Amino acid sequence: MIKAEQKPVDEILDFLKPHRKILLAGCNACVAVCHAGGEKEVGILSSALKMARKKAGQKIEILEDCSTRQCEPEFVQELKEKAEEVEAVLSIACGVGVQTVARMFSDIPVYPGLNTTFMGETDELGVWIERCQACGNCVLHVTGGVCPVARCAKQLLNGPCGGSQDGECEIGNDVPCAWQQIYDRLKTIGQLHRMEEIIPVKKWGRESRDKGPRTISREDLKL
Amino acid sequence: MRSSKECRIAIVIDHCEGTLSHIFDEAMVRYFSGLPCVVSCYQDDNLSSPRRLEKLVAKLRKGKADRAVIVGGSPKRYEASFRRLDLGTGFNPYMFLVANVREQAVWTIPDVERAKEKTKTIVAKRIREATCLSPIGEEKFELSKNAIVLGGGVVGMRAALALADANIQVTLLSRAKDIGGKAIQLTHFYDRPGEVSSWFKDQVKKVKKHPNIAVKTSVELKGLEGSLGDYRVKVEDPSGKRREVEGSAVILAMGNDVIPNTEGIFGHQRFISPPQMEAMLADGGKSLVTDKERPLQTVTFILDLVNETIKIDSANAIKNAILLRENHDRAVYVICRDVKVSLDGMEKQYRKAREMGVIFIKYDDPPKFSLVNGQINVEVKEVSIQMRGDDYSLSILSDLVVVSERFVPSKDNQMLADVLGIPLAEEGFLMDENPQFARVRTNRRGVFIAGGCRYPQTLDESLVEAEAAAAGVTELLSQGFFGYDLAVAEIDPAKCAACLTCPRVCPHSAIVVERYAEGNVYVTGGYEKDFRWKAARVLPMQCYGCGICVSSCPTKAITLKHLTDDEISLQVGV
Amino acid sequence: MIEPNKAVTVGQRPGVADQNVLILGSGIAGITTALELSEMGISSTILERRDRLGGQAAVFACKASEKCNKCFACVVDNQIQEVSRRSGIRILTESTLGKISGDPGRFKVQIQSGGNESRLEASVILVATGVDFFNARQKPEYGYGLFQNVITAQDLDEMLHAKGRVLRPSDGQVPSRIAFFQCVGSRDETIGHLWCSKVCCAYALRFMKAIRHQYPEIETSFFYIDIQPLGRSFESLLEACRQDERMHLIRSLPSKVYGHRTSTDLRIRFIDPVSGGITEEGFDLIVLSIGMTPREDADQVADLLHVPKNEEGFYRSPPPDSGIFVSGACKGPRDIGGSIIDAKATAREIAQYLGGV
Amino acid sequence: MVESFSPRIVAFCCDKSGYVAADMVGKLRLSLPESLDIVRVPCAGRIDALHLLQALEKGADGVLIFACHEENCQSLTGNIRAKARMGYLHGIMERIGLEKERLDLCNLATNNGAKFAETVLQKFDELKKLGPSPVE
Repeated sequence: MIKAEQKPVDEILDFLKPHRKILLAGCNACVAVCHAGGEKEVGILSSALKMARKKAGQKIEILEDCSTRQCEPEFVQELKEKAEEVEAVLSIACGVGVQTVARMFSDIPVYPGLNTTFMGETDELGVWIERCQACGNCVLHVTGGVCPVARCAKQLLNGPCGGSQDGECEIGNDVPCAWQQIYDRLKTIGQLHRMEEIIPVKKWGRESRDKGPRTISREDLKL
Repeated sequence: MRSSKECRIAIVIDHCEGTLSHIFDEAMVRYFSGLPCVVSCYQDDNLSSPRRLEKLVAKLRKGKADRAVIVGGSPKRYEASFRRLDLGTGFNPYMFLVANVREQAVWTIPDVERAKEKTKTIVAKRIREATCLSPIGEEKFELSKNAIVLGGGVVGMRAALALADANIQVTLLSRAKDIGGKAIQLTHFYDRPGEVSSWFKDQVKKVKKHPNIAVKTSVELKGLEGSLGDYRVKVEDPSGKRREVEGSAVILAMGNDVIPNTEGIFGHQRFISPPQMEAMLADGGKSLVTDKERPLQTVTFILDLVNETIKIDSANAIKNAILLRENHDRAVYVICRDVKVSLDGMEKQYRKAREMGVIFIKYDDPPKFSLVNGQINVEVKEVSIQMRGDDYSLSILSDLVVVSERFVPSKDNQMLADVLGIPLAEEGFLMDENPQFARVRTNRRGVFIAGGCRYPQTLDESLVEAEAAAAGVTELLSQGFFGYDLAVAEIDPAKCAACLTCPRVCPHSAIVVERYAEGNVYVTGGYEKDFRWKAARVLPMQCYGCGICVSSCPTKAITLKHLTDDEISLQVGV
Repeated sequence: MIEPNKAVTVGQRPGVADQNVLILGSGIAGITTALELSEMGISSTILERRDRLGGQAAVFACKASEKCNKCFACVVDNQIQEVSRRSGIRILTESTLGKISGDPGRFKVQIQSGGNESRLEASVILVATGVDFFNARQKPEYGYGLFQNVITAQDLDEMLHAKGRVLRPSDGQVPSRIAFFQCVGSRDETIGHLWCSKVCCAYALRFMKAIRHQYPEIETSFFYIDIQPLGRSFESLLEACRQDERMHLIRSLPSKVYGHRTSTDLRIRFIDPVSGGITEEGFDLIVLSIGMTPREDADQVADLLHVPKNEEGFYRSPPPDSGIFVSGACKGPRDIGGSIIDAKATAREIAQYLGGV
Repeated sequence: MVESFSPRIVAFCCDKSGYVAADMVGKLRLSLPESLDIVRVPCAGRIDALHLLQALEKGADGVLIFACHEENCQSLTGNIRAKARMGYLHGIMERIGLEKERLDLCNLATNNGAKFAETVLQKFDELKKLGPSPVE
């Protein structure tokens, strides 16, 4: 799922400076699961902001809410009443949520409280690792279910670089070489021949952003 | 939080045997009575006595109040008695709050007037908090009187016998082909002269014959799941067939493994392990003369190279050294870092050994070994005769050197720790020695540990552990049911994001994530049609009410019933 | 807020309801047995000669440093609180045992409490009378009772328990150099104590670790014959002590302490294991790790109840059909944790004897 | 003003250690500041980051957590979690310009009454020097 981290409080304080009453909106989906933007974090951030502003002698009133999913307009609509009361919204959803809120409440400023970081997997409680970059052209069937785009520091598509040593990436930090992992995995599942398949240069065309934001359109669901 | 209008609070003033009477003067009582929602005020001299409390409850039941705030000493004084109130007819014990004014005001604030002021603040706060209270019920479920003992060694056998004698059906699982374990190789105890193998044989026979014990040997442990009253151990027999064994509680007594020291020179045939020594002495010493070219004249025991803090080796070495001197007239050296005599009667054995001519040598630096004309030369610096800068060391030409085996955790420990959520200590033995669990209990209710899988100890110590673990199981099962109140964590499945935080943080393995259907009804099986979402659920019989899950939940889906966030907020507030 | 989720004891089970276990001694072994029995629905009466519960260990202080050092002193504290609140456990303090008649399973016991005499019936008598600590005055060369700054480990424990500080008795200042003497009253033929008290090494090392943590500037020395391990956590404890540069483990027992009654400067004489020569060193606090000895009145109790004794004078378990059980350190020196599991094991044996389980 | 300033301390006490130690302070007849508020929690792990912040927000000049010693927690990790949460909050406090000293943790056992009193009094003096909480 989407993983995010909270922005440093002082950074948030900085862009909230002009406002005296805001809505702090969390999201109970992905960012709640990674302990960055759920109901609990709304409370903590709200408390911290209030204290900081009190200390600065410029009190702030904060309404709190937490959506089921901030990327759904219907759920964001539920915030409407509170949004009408405030000068600005601080959203601690992922970047998608922030933009949904911004689109829905077009007449007030909306600020992000999180840095949306990546799509990843839970390694253990409190540790998340990037696994997918949403490149739009999946090659996992060739690479044994290990993504070289997300996991290789150089995003190499056809085998490791010269820096791979003893299964470790040359960047250090105990980062495993993605291509070593691909090799090991293919060997285990008996598909080592896949290594010989050439993955063509990625078409950074339709999948890429040069045609504007990517959209997925499912005709059967659209009616 | 209820609106305060609905609450009717009774103030109960406990004078704590007259010690607080100077605080509770008329003005104070008037102040209490005037606090919001207070409908009645009672006074007593010693509420900690269960009988007084019963009387109070009778009064409260007749009165108008639906909750009570006791003003007096520490809540610890009263709560045990609350717990024994008859819940059916009385006041729910969770409708009481205690304002601890004795310890927190009267005793810690020397000035009486100031103490009175503090008393007022504390009580006022408690009254506000009392508006949040709600009754909490209790549940019980039947426990069948059966238990599983893992490990067929001497510790497992003792635990099984103790349970079986208490009329608990025991399934004893052993990895080995037969029960008995490692200790059965012993022929002597240091403090019990003569043959002990007959004692062992007797134990084995008892276990096998006991009608309440079912012994299953040659089984490989494959898993363990469940909770108190319903533990299931998965085992595999040599043919690869898997089966499940059920029990209300489990005792882990798999013992420890040993690794003989055979590296380098220790691989030489003149180095033997303590069990080999034991076996040599078992046959009356016949094998002590197997080497035709050179009779075994000098035997040296080397201790503390491994397992420095385990005293089994030391005890065995002293015991066997005495036997070697006494019955076989061999020259015996015991080379160790410290002579371990912290066993009953061992100091006398140590003395006896020295009187018989066993030579004890203590070292700081480990001895060196070399092969000289087929003998082992043990070179060691004795601590009491070494001089600064002097390289003086002793050379002991030995025909036989007994080196300790390394005691290591059983190979099953890791797997059991994983599946049960029991912590492993650094070296890999089960469960850190946490004083809260007093050695044999674990953080998982109904699971006990004893013997070498916890830590290798002497036989006597391990047997006491076995009995203590058996006592724990007997206690749990003796009533035939497990009763508990529901003052535990509770999860609102509709708010649960199934983020798996709570099952990961729960120290008592009391949270599961399972399917639930609409209307906050958990569905545990056979539900397929309207399957919606998974949500976490607390198993109340496993929960200790610590609240770690509550404070970890990112969506605030968990409530600790006996201490809600509201109550904490009110306590924190001015 | 009430402590949740303890098994709710609902009444007593038939068969054992009228059984009463008389427990002699309210030390950790006695109260743990009482608690365990109460969990199994068996009521008990605890007889204690002092005016407080908990025996020797009740005044022990917590010996944690940066983490818990597993001294189990807090457990004693908890158990005392627990036992005094439990129904089904009668506690008679300042009481002693009088005459005993009757048969196993139905003892008639006379009890003196203050000036009063009372009688009670007991199905089982549990002897959990514990031990005495060695009287350090019997080793005059160490100057206990003569020099103010020579104290026993128990004195130090009480000080730490009540005040939370380690202070020199002579002037109330924090000492700078502390020596621990091991085996005072143990492993000592001159006084006929040929046994190891088992717990003192771990006890003193934990103490030193706690003190070093609280007062990083204090230098400590530990004089010993052999280091005796104690249980599971000992390995890491010993390793941590060896790593500590200001904690000196010296394999030598001092022969004598020199000093003046109130002086803070005490000199001790010992054989330096490194040089091999006789050395003197100065300390301003000397702590004697006194061993355990059978209780002064051990013989009386043994005669009264026909409890067998071992060579050292500690009790051995009587035959199971005698209705008399023995638990805890009166069977021989043991630590708090050891006494607790021993008490649990004994409670089970008693329950089995009573046939109620 | 500073002379008469009596810092308000909220002490979160684990029921297994801190609360009993606080009781022992009374039994030893040691004195504690009147402005000390004791909040009893079943385990230090119950203490939410939110509770700690709320205490500061509601006007506490200092917040203390009394937890069991490490490796002596009935819930194994409750005390460690409390410590970790405190660390997390220290980070936030630093960012918003609140002195770290206002939030502290002390490990103790049931029989550490003297240590409890000493810790509270030490914190009391420290907060006195630090002055009233700027967010009050």
